[in-house]
Amino acid sequence: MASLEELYREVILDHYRSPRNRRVLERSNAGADGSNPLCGDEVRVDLLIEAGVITDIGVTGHGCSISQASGSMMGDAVKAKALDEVCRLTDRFKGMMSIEGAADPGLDPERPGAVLGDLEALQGVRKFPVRIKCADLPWTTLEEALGIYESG
Amino acid sequence: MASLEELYREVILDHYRSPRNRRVLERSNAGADGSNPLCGDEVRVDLLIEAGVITDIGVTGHGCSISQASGSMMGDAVKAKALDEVCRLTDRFKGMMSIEGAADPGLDPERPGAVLGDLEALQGVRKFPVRIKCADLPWTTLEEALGIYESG
Amino acid sequence: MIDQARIRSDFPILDWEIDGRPMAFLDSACSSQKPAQVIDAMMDALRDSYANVHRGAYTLSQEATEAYEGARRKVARFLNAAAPEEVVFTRSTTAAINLFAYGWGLGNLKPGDRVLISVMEHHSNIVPWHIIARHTGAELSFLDITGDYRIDLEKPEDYFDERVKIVSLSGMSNVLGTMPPIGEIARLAREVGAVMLVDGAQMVPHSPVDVQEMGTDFLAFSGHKMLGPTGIGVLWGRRELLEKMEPMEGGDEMIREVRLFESTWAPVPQKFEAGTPPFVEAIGLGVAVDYLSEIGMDQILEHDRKLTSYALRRLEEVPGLSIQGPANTIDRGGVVSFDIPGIHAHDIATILDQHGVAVRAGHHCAQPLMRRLGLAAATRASFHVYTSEADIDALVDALGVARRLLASTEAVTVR
Amino acid sequence: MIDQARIRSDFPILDWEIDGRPMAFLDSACSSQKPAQVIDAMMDALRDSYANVHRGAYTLSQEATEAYEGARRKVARFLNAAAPEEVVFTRSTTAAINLFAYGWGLGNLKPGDRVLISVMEHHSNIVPWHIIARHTGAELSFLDITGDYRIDLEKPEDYFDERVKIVSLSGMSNVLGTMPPIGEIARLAREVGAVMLVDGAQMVPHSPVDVQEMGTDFLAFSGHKMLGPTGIGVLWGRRELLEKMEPMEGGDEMIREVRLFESTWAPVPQKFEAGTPPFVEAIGLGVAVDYLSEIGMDQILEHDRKLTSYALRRLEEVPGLSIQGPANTIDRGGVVSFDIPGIHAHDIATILDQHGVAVRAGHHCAQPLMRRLGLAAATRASFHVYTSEADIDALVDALGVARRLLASTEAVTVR
Ligand SMILES: Cc1ncc(COP(=O)(O)O)c(C=O)c1O
Ligand SMILES: Cc1ncc(COP(=O)(O)O)c(C=O)c1O
Repeated sequence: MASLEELYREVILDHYRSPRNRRVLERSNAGADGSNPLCGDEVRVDLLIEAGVITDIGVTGHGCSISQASGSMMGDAVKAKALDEVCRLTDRFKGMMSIEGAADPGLDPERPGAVLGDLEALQGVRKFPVRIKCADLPWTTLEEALGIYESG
Repeated sequence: MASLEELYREVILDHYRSPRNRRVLERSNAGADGSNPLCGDEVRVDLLIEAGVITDIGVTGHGCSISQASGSMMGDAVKAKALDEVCRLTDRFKGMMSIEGAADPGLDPERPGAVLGDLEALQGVRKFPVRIKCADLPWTTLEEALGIYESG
Repeated sequence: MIDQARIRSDFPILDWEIDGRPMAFLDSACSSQKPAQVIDAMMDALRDSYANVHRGAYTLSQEATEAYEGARRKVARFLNAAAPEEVVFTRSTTAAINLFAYGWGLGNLKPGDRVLISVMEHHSNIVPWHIIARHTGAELSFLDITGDYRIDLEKPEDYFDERVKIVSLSGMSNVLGTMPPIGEIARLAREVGAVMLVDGAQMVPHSPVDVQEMGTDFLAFSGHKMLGPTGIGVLWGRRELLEKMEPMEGGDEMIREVRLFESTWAPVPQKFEAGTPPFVEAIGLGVAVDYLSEIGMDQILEHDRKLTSYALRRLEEVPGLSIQGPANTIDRGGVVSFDIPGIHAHDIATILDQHGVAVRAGHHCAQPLMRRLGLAAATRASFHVYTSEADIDALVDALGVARRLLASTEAVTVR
Repeated sequence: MIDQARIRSDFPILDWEIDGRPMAFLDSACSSQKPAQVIDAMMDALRDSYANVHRGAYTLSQEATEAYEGARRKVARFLNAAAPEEVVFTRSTTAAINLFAYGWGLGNLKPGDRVLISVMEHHSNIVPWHIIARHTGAELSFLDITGDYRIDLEKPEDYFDERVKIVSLSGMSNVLGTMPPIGEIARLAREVGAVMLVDGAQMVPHSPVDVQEMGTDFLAFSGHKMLGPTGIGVLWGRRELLEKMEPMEGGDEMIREVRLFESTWAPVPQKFEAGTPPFVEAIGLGVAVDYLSEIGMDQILEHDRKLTSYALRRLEEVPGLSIQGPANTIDRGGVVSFDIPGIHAHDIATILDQHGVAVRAGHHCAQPLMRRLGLAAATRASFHVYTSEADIDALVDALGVARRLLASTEAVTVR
């Protein structure tokens, strides 16, 4: 059985207690709502996209430590990134969170230049399968916001 | 386990092979149809009732040896009987066929003057619970015919 | 007093250790564990005497039929039903409520008619009515709850009038533990000519039931919450109403005669049991009912009450914790829901699980109630006859860990 | 060739002796026996790792959910479904057909629309359509059978036109053994724009199935006829059609969000699985599917064919006996129904039972077919993988006794 320390790493608790990007944007041109009906988590992602780059992001809502921390970290990770880079990052993150993703050596948090940064702390969630959806929720919502933006 | 000889007594097979009262009455003033949807047995009972007495009876239909023999014997047993006597006979028969009826000492077929006569040969059916409904079918149909007659 | 040591020995799973700690299974309201007696009876039915029911003219099938109908008689006796024919076997509570909603509602409800439920209902007693309302044009209305988590009957005339044709109410809330005054509500229903169903999913497993005294017309419950198997539930109904009710599903067993273009129905209860029934599961439920009866439902109610009282007292020790549900054990069953501000229920459940304490976290299939309470999620501990005070102690200890790990004294700051 | 000695050792009931004779269980079409593997898996699920599915955030519940969804994946693989989400667990075939009839029929059918079935259907594929026809004003029409007991497709234009919106047909008759050409009928259905369901209650337990090749849109079957438990069945459907189909029952698990006056549905397949599902039974079905796959469904089909051929040959020896069903084993499964003029099926069944031979007698839940055949009742012997030629020998011997006891050479006289 996995240990709680793997799940609740200090960096996760820090993001949970002090969430970044937790605000409603005054100016935004993309956004979406997401929810996990099983546990009641809800998240709202607002984006300002300028010249193919996410120049501002707001992540609001409520939920468990994992979904909140994941949303907070996601905001930091995608801000100022070009859309295609965000797309790669999302895939990378979801890959890390899938059960099969375990083998990806690129995810070693000790590895220099690990692309996911703080986010890699969420790897411990993989050992708690019911909680994977919590970590994924902000990302799924981000994807939806980008989908709406691109098709609209 | 019960033996087949108890079920298929000679007198039953005789009634089955040569059913009595197997005809549609030309003159009748009561009647009913009965069926056992589980096995497809169907029976039609026609009665001529005069001055409170069953003066003629016809039992037709098709079904297994037990239902056919029971109907044939029933015709013999109730013909020329007054309605209240028929009613007692029906109760007696149904009592004999119920699982609890086993203890009724009046049902000993060896006993002199056993009221049910040939019918007592059907006692063996009690050991074959799925077949009790077969034996009961003509009687239930008779009861229904009398019920319709009395209420009409 | 129940002999708990003996009872616990019938549930081998309770001896299991998770990470060196004995498991504290506190999710019985969701689904209870099963005693060896129930499991053995099902195994025998599957292995040693298996044949379909109501069909064969051969001995095995006859014996299976007798066992199935015997289970019906046991359930009828357990409920003090007027006759075994009043017991309809279904897949579950949910299936039983849907059968009633379709069988009674689809043909009888008209636009403007009302179905009265309450804000504390489980989804399984809300969503079927959404579906039937859409098919018939009838409307839903809701009994509210009071500040102390009871059904609000201050002004019954606000809820009960002749528009109300059906009242469908939980006999015990799976979140609050509240047990509404069924007799009084049944009287109000009868006065306006409504037919009443009690959702007994939580009530029947935990308290003595006498359907002839209760006042309701129908009662739904599941086997799996009362020490019985999955895949089996019951709709009890008064015979004269069952006889008027339409079947929902068509198929074999529920017919008298089938012609090309029409069919006629078998007598109750077969009319409502289309196809091969879950008869092995019914046999298991019969044994569960024997097991419960032998302990005594009044004893079980008393046991639940003592545990609830102990849990309410111990949980008070947890700083910040608030209880959703009546603060005393009057008309209240053995489910205790709570909330610790600043710690999400889902995190609590994970941390408790790591300490071998199984509880449920979330909306508990009662989203309207959660919205009414202003909560996104709650944590729930629930009991049955095998639950001990030690299980509750384990819960309180693990909550301490959760607080140390997650509760921050600083308010959540925004950077 | 299957290793029958090994297989039979998994079914302890087959060793039983009745009155000193080993039992010949020849009623598998009604419900099959279960191998020890299936029974053991269910007992483990009930005893050692029991918790409800899709609900708890704790380990036990997570494991139960994984086992339940694992069973869904097994069934999907067994059918070669495009995705596990196409597999909806129900109580039985009957429940699956009703789900399709309500879910697809209630909203889509209009007066004048037609549902095309056949005269050889089981009641469970007739009566649901009577109910839906009454609700919607749609009509039923019937494919007939030919003199050699096949579906009559001489003039398809007599049956298939644009009024036909639904075709619902048995993949194998439980009386005749006939296996209609599903591919051809599916093509005819598609040409007129109808949606098609195959009642696979008899077909799926006895022959390889590839739903992506078959051509049908939906497929219904039961666990208990395919070495699995009671209380579980499957409705397979093409994903895009399942997504368009309405749920029948409302309740928990099948929702996305519940508000006071409306609710939204979960994605497929949860949308159709209201309340606590029969998940222990689903786990049992998963193991049955493993068991069947290991033997190989083509091997089982071949085994059935050999036995059927043997049975047809041996039964010819019984004077006067006539077979209801194709005289050869082409597109024909392992059920053999017969009639001995002058001896009622019910008497045959009783006499056979006394000789340890379990067969079924009656109308076999197919009254319209029996009427079409001009029979009140028939006797049926049916097989599964554990059935041996010795069982058929026992049947033929016991039929000899029945004839000696009951067949009269004199015609029935009327006094
Ligand atoms: C009050 C109440 N009603 C209905 C149900 C539904 O029961 P089932 O899932 O067995 O159909 C539950 C169980 O969760 C319940 O607690
Ligand atoms: C062809 C056919 N369809 C449907 C059914 C009904 O199956 P169940 O009783 O498992 O719902 C049967 C079983 O008797 C059958 O043989």
